[in-house]
Amino acid sequence: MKRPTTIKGRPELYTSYKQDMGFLNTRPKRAWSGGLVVVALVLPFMITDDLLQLLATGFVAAIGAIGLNIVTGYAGQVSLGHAFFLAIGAYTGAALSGPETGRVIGFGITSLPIWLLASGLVAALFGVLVAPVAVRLRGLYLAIVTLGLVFLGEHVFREWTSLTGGPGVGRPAAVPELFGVRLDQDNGMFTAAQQLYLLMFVLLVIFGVLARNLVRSRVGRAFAAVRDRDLAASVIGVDLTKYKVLAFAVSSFYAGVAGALLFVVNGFFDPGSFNLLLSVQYIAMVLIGGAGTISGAIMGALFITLLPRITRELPTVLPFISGDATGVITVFQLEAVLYGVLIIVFLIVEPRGLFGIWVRVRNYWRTWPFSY
Amino acid sequence: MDEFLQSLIRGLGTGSIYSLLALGFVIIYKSTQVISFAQPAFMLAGAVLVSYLSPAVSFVGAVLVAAVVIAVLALGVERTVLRPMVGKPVFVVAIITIGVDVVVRVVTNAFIGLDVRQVGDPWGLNTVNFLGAEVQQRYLVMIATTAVVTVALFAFFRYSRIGLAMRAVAYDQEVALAQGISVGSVFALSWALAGGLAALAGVFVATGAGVDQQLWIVALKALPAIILGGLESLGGAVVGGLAVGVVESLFGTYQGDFAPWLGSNFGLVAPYALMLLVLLVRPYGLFGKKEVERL
Amino acid sequence: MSGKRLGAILVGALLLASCRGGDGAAPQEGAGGIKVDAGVTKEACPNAVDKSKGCIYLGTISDLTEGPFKTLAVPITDSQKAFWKRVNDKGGIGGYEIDVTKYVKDNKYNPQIHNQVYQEIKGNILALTQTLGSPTTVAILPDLEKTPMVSVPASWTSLWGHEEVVLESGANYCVESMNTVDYAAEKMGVKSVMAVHLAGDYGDDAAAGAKIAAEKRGLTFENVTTQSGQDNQGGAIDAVVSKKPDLVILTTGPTDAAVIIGQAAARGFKGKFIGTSPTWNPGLLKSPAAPAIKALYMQSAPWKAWNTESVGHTAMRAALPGVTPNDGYTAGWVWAYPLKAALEKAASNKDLTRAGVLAAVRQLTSVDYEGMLPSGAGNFSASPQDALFRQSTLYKPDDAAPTGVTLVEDFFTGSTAKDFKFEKPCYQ
Amino acid sequence: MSADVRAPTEAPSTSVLEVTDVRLAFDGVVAVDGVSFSVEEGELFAIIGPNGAGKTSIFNVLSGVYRPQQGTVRFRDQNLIGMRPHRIAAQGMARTFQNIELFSHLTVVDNLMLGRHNHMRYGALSAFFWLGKARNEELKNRAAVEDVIDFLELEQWRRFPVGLLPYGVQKRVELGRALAMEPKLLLLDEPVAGMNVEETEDMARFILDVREELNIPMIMVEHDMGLVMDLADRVMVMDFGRPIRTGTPAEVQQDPDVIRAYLGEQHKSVTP
Repeated sequence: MKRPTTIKGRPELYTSYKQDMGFLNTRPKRAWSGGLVVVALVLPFMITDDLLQLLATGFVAAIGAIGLNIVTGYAGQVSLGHAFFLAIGAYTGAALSGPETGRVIGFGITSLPIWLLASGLVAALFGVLVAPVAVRLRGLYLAIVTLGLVFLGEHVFREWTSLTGGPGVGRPAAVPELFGVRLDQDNGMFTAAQQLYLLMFVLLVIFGVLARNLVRSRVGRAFAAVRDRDLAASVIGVDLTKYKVLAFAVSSFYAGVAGALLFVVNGFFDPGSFNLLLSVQYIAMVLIGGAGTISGAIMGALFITLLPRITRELPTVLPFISGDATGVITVFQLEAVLYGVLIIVFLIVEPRGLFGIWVRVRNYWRTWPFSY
Repeated sequence: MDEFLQSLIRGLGTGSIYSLLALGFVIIYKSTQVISFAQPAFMLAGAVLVSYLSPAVSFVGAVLVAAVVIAVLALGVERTVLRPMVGKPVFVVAIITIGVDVVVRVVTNAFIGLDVRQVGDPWGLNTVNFLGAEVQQRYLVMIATTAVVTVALFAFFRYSRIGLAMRAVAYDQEVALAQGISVGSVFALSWALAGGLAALAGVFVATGAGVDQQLWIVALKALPAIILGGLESLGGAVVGGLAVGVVESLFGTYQGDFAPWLGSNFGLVAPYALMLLVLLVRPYGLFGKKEVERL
Repeated sequence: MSGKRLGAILVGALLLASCRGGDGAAPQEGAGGIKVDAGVTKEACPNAVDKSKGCIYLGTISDLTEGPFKTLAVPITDSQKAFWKRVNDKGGIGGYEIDVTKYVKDNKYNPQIHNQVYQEIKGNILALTQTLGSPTTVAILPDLEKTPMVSVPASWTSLWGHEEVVLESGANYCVESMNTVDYAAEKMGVKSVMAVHLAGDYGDDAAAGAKIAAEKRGLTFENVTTQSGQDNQGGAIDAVVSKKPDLVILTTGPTDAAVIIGQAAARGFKGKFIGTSPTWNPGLLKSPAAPAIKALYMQSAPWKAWNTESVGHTAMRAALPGVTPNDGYTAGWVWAYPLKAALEKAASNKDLTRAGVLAAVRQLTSVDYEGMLPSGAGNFSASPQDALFRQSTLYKPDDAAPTGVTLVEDFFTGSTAKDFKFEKPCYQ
Repeated sequence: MSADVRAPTEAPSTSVLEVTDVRLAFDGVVAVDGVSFSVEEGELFAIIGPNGAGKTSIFNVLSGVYRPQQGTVRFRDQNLIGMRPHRIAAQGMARTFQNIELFSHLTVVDNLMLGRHNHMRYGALSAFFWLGKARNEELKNRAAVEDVIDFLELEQWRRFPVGLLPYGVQKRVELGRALAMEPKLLLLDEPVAGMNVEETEDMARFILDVREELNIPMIMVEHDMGLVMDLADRVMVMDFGRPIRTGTPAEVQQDPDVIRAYLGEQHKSVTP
């Protein structure tokens, strides 16, 4: 199409693609992101280790949720199989970095970049293997078939005790060693929790930026096209099979990475961890955060990770609840009920999720000196 | 041969439990396009309720009362929690049903107490000679009950006014609405029916040893069943449930001898393997219909 | 943002590091010249008997709502509350009273949650009076060792024999199964044994013990893994019925056990079942499987049931008026004794710091269980091999008994367990 | 109005598209039968006929959504039968839809950028890192998209999710998405259906611009007879899945079979 490129007086449109298509294309976005990064970097010196560990776990969950969001939120393929891919990553990472002489399989490769990448790749490989079945299915069929993966995976992990340690016994998680420094051990300057928090934060930023790049690229647009109207997408030249498989591969890669890191904070995991509930939690993260946005996935992951802690704190301000373990409604049952109630209420009030709330807040401030 | 027949009937017995559960899932799915993850909680609640009622009003009375009470409970949940979500993305609604499941199950657990509770059924573990094989009476009762329930449901959907309305809604919500059918009532009724079916299934599970708080896990077996049968097909749900039960049972009996390399208890995941195989050939399940895409 | 400004903020943050609340407290001088650090306060406990005394906080992490062991966890937790109240009523320990109510957390039997709630409370407690489950406890074990935080398990796995910070009581599953097989071989003439068990430390440990004993005696042995869930027992039942062992060692949950026993009997199985204590629940006596259970089932146990006449049992029943009898209470009560002994020892050493409590544990050559375990039990100073407690008991179902079982065989040690070299956890 | 109507009997070598004897049936119900036609370079070929005549089915055959039981489709000397839709699109066939098939959650710019999907040459790996290739390709193609935006006067809607736009604008965006593909043949399925008079006139202007400035051959399915008779070089009339007459608008308008099939017995002539 060859038409003169400078008709009419709209100079900014033609000089600003680069800026318009930039990563953080507005001033408020840059200001917010910068502010959040500073807060995140200051936090480990402000709050206690138990909260840091929780946040570190939340950051890892966010990496996993971003992955699920790519296949589910962007490409529209609802997967309940995320726990399976998390497990693949967790066992790849743990086996590669575990001691060679231990009770369970280990290769002694403790360098974090190596086992982390390997975990992602192995999980992605499984994603690609599964995809040919998955691309033929839609909606709930796909959801339940991927759920089948979780059950079959659980069976394999239960049986393969030399890898997993067996149910109820388990094995140590991956060993986080970076340039010869064990990050899961206190050293003179930082506690283990501080180090792991910072590690997970940096990794989240890296994987978040990469994912953001992907979804604003032609690949990301193709995912969205497949999600919104797959037949129309194919008619304009998007190879449905290729992009569905790609979405599964990328999603599984993220799941593998997250899985390898997920239990590093805990240091220990067993095959029972990778069940339907875990998959459902990740779906909840994506939906509560807001499907189809990277920041939504992060918010959702933090929300779901912190929710149990919040529900543990809430009853302490309600004086009529006793701390007894018995009784018709104990404080512990109240916590469990609150978890369910908060999810219900939240989704009824704001079905577009935390990202929806954020958009509303942002729109409210639109007239603020920062013009959006 | 006895061994095979026994295994088969056990499979059909537990399979009929899965069928009842699967019917509930499919009824809700057909009218609302949502998979209700609250079904496990209703199932547990039904069994617990029967354990409280049966000493007072006899087992059969307790089952009937419990099925109605759980149906009303499910209907209430639909009216209060799910109603505001009509028209919202189905997966968001599905997550809400998980919230419902947590709440109902935790409250129900509080009523189980420390001891395993009994539902007080008259069959116990008594056996009867059936075609030359000793089979437990309760399995035959389960199979018969499921058959009766299935026939009743089919008659209901075919001949009753409200049943026809439900089918209309399942076929096309907007057209049904235009025909003056109250789609809201259909949603509520489908939840009620599914709740009642879940309660019945819960009681059957508990006939062997009693009610403990892990009972709800059985409900997950309905998931491969509905996929095998096809999400939109009531008949498929019944067949899928029976297939899952039989596959599980036969694998339990024979896999150890014929394919030990599959690992112990492979029978419990065999339905999922079967489901994957079926979907490779038929992506819409055995009885599901392929949608024709229109541009 | 300029690099300079970022740098300034980072420096500020580093300075703030010193303001961050610490997780451990520096040792200090407490009441009566006793050295204390974390989890011990000069202020009285929230529900103190004597407001002038200080308070020792103990944590509880248990399976209180949704997990598979809730029906044991709740009585264990309540029983320990009563146990420590009795200690307080009798004057506390070293000028302190003990609180076990403020830091109670639910782990939902999930290792990750277990770790999270442990991290939440660990700064405020001196020790754990209960950490339920072994995969859950293993998830915090490195931290327990590092802190050091002495803890009382609510499980009987043989792993604990090797962990210094863990104060186990009674025979572990491995030893219990050895004794069971020895008993069955000698008293019942059993020739073949099958272990039907859940996967994991609980079932695997018992199966390992049964196997060791069976091999030593030249009995045939079969190992069958099953999964919890009433509809999931088909494979196990098929195995029992087709292999027809003389004895089945069960390590499952109560309803699983009832399904297996009931259905195997219905299909003509005539052999015996002996289950470890978590296979039992008094509610089973009302189940359809009750006739089969009464005919075929016995229960092995690490100690004696609720209605036993001993000083400890009597005190327990008195401290828990009006409850439904359940041996979860018995277990919680027995498990608390070694921690009480350790605290008393530490107090008399004038060192109630965490390290001081661990040091006191190592000085315990025996614990006074007030007759609930035989004298000599509770040796934490010797090597695992020497300290291992090797006696267990056997019960049978009985409608008349408060918890549904009566004693068949008092504390005994079979020949296998007696000679057993305990070098590592049996299931590994 | 353009008058340079090409003769229908030009040499086949210049044909962009040749459809020969296509038959399509669903479970025995015949949708299209015996359809043959060709489209020449720069030509605007229209297909008309009553509802259910099989017009859209022909489009679906051309773009690979349906596979006909019989017949051939040659597009720039390539056989299209059996080729999957995205491959056909890559050959240079673009289309719009009767019921708008835009990606409603995406903005106008993103919808148009999707039209450029096959013109961007970079993969997932460069996308992750957004360096060099990915970035350059995006910028270059964004410029091409802006050309389309200018061409179709979509400037003010650029950032809106298309689901929020007025109907007429959505139709225009869909045309834009097809144009962004730089097609060798453009299929327009009822481009002015449901539009008001002004919107119809705008669209007609754009279609003419496409032909005259971009010189892209087009096939148009349309019910608006005025538009068809004004714009089309040749018209094929269909009824019950069969073509009944192909020719210039003037020829077709006079054909008694067409008048009977299309407008019923009473009408003597087709008037715009």
